[in-house]
Amino acid sequence: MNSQILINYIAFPLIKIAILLAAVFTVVAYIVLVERRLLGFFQSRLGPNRVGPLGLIQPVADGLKLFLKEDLIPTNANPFIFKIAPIFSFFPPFVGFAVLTFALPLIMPSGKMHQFAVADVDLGILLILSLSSLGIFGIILAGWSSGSKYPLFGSLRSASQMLAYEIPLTLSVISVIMMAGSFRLSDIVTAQQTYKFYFIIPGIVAFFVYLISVVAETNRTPFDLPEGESEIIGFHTEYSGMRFAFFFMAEYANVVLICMLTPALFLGGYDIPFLNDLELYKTHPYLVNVLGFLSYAAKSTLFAYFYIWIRATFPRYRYDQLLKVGWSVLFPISLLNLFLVALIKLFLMK
Amino acid sequence: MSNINGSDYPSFVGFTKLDKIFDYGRRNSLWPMTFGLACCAIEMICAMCSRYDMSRFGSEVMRPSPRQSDVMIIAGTITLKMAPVVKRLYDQMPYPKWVIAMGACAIKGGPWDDYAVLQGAGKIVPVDVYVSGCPPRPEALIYALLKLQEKIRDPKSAKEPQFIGPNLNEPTRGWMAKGEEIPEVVDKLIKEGHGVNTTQIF
Amino acid sequence: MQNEKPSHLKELVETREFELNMGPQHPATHGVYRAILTLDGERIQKLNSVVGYLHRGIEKWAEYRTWQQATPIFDRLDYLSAVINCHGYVGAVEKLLQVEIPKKAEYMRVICDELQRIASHLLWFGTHALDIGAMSVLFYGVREREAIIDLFEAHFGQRLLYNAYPIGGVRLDFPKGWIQACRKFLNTFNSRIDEYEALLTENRIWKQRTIGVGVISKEDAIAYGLSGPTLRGSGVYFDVRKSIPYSAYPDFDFEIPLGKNGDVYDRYLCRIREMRQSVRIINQALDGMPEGELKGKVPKIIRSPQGEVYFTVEGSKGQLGFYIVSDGKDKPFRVHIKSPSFINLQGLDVMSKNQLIADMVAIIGSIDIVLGEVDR
Amino acid sequence: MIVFVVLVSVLIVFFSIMVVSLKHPISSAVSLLIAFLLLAIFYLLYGAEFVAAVQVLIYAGGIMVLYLMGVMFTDSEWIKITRQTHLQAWLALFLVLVFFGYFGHKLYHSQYPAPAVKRTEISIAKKSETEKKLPYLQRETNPRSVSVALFKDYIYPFEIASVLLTVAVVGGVFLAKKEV
Amino acid sequence: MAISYIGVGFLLIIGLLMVPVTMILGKFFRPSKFEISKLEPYECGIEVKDSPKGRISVHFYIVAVVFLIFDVETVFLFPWAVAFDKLGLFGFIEVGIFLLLLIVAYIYAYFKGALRWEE
Repeated sequence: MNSQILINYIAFPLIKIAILLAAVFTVVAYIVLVERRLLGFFQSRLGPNRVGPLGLIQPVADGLKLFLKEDLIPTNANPFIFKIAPIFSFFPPFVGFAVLTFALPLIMPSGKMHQFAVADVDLGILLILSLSSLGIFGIILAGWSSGSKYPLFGSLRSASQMLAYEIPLTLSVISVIMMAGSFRLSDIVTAQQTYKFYFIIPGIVAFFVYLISVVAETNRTPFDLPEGESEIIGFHTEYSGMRFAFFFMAEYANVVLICMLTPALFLGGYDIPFLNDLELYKTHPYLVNVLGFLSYAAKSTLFAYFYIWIRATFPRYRYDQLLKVGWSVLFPISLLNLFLVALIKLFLMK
Repeated sequence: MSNINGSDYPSFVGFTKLDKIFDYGRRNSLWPMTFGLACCAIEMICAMCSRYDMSRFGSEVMRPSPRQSDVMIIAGTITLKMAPVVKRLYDQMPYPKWVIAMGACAIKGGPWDDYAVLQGAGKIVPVDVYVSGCPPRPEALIYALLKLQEKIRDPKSAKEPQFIGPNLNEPTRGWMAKGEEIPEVVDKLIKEGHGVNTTQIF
Repeated sequence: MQNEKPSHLKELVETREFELNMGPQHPATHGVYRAILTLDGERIQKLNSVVGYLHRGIEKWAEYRTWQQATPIFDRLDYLSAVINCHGYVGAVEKLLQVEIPKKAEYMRVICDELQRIASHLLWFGTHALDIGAMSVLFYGVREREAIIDLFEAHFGQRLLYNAYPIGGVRLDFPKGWIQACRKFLNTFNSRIDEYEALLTENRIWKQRTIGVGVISKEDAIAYGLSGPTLRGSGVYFDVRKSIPYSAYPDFDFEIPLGKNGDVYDRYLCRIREMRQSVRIINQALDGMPEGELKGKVPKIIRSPQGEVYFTVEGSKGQLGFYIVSDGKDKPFRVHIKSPSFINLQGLDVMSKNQLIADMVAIIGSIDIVLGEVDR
Repeated sequence: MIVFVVLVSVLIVFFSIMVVSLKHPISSAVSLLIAFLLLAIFYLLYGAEFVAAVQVLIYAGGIMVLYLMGVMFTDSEWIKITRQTHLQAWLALFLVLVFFGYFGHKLYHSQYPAPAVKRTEISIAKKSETEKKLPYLQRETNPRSVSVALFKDYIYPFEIASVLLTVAVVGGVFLAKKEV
Repeated sequence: MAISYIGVGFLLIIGLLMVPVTMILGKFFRPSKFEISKLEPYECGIEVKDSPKGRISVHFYIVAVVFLIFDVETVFLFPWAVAFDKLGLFGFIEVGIFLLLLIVAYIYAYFKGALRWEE
């Protein structure tokens, strides 16, 4: 009995976490490389390709270098806050990965079911939302504790930006929750599989609001003001070495998290397009698992590409314009859309 | 093991393999600081851009902040007014750090043997690689980057700089150039905090 | 202690004016320019330009060299348009010596000048867009610039600083096949500009960032002595090529693009259209290229007559003037340069009044300063 | 389970004490933030998942941002001088003891787990159309039960909350705008 | 069930410990050399004269206040959305009234200029 608890509640989660973390770190490291190479192709050049075959060891070299770089704490800084600020930026996206479900449950030969998730909990998407609202502290504290002008400005702008876009983001996610009736990500996907249409169709407005808001939330072009390198040099100006790397990793971990969340919310997650998954699952469970995982990965990659694509294309918004877009365009639209989706759900989606 | 920064980072006697791995990381991820002084900056931009593409060697991540950069490419003339700024920026970079002096002006003042120009970057910061030319071609800069990588891999392979340079075996704050005095005027400027000595127009 | 609080609190809550320093090492100041911004909240109240971080004593340098020896140093003025700088100085000396320049040499000079103008505008275009956040544009701009630099390298033998013209004409004829290569480049270039315009000109974000930003009125622009695209962006018809014609420019048919509002967007459009006009000029010059001598009659050792001379050319940044005083020796007595960047920089304070800090970057980019020319 | 509860409680108390005892306002704010997060974990341990998420969203993600900005907004030097006087400290201690005694008394006489409160029984009564279709909806989850309680049993408080929020927006904006 | 969050808990602990552990580990490998000039705050290579603290525009604060209130509002919408099928039309009307009042507040804040940077 006791050993059963140990296996079920300690060993299994830990194994899952180990696999997840290995995967996440690899993906986060390589999305940086993919971004650099893709940007290279967009800009008619090659991008990093000399370190290892196709430049594949580049992220390792970068990580190693940053790890071995001296760690500076400026004299003006508040050392304690300066040191803990990266923690607040770093852990929210990583914990967020826990609730992602990657495929339909795996049926063991013994008949037991195993979720493809570290913890597929009832809170699901709400957990990710509430954790991502913590990411702002890393930025505010980093900016304040650096004791320098540029980081302070950068952090405050970033804070206001994240506040402005958090509400449209939440509202558009609420419309998805409404359609599914659950916070749980696997339930949201199941709902899409049962209804046989993806939530992007009734929630097309919500989808676009969501897409714009997450780009702003993750501080990427065209909303990359906090690190608008050419204006105010960014909230992590004073950070060096590994501490800076944590901010860097947090940004890309957020991107990866969003890239994996978006398909689950709007594009049916691990649902295989043009196939009736739930029927097929009864006969060929393993096949559906594998294909579902691949389709999820493909959809996520699509969004990752989208992210990089817009980075190569757009200029940057100005601070006040950005707030204006957030508060006076996206907020009303997402609110009205919520009513619209409620009506659709009430009368059309039985 | 004496490395380019002297005793600045710990080396592991007996763990030479580890050192080699570390150096691999260091040399393949040299992030330059966004820092152009004069004409050579244009050729530096060209080296970063489409045709020459320094990013192939993992060096396109231009960091505006000295805190996150590894190599300072001094591209252009250092005037006496700019010298304290260059020095301060160099100081603010964390170890290990490297300097490439690009172009004739950064090597020995270039054509400017006059009252306004510092005669070579080596007088204020320890330079690792000198790139000659006025301005050097982008290929030359990329070659310099490769030379720097070589130097990080095997410090002994690098020749002592041909031009005046700092003593690489001593821990340095950049001032102790071999057989060279600190230019008095720059020293005075920095000591008095006259990096901010300004000529305001309008 | 208790009764002190209110006044203390009031002082704390008020947003005080304070100073923010930009540069000399700042990615958006295009070199070693430094601006001290006095801010009220996020709005700029006053802008103090601090220059001199690249003061190398070019004018003094020239006084210590003979007339011919001094030519290469002016390349380092505005290192993005070395050919035009050289033309300015050489033109001034020629005016002083009253040398007759062969028609062919003039045509060749016009071709190189205009190519250089395109090259300079291309780099401006890239860095300006990069400042506003569109990073890819820089790479496209530089790609085209490389093509021009190839042409220059074939002709002059250098990539950036060419020491382009000797006093009295040009050094060499265009190499074999150069003209065809140039035509080929011009043909592709027009369509490339369309591509760039597709990226930015109608882009909503770009328009929001630039329209109505950094406005300088017609009157102010004239009063501050601005020139070049910065002036023409405000709608003032002044271009040295038309107003004070020099070299072979009267032979060609081209237009001077003008802006309306004098904001960043207008200056951007002016430069883009100017590139198209330059293509037009080069095409005409290539078509009507006369045959003849390359160099006028200039003695090996120049001893100029006593006197003074002022000669201006239209540089890529604006009106570039050379004022030379000669005391009859083999060296100039005084060379003074009226550099467009330095004077255009004066308009910056007016343009940035009451603008946001983020706009600063766009405005600095739009007046296209080159610090080598500002500080000399 | 009980070990975790005790551990988290002790940590909450510790960080709460840090909030009032640390000298630097930002350090206190960070302690408060950590205390809030621990409180969320505390809720989670008792199965109040939704409240835990709300705790993080509102208190940590919203109110703390406001706090931090407020601290950054004023000079921290000034705050250091005007610390509480002794009289206030004694008063606070007295009140703490009173409350502690009251809650201790209540706690002592309470029973755990708490007896179920009678709710409007609609969830069991009839299954909605969607519920038949989507099997997972039949599972009783904490957020759904909170929802039914909020929207069926506590309609008036809920509607009054909206009035309160409106007043808060108007008041906040009005005051802030008046200052400038 | 609290026990189902055990995976989240583990990941949280790992996430929190990652930064300090890496920093402590790195201490053995990275160089560290004390130089006064190195630790000066960065200001584009110029000496810093004044401190930036206490010089923040009031506007950031107003935005935060408005955000907080709308954040509370969205929190009320979560339970509504998740049990929408149960609450049905009744819940829809209920929330409609709730949101209507907040839209009034939003319009007030908007026209008062709290959400615009331009003053």
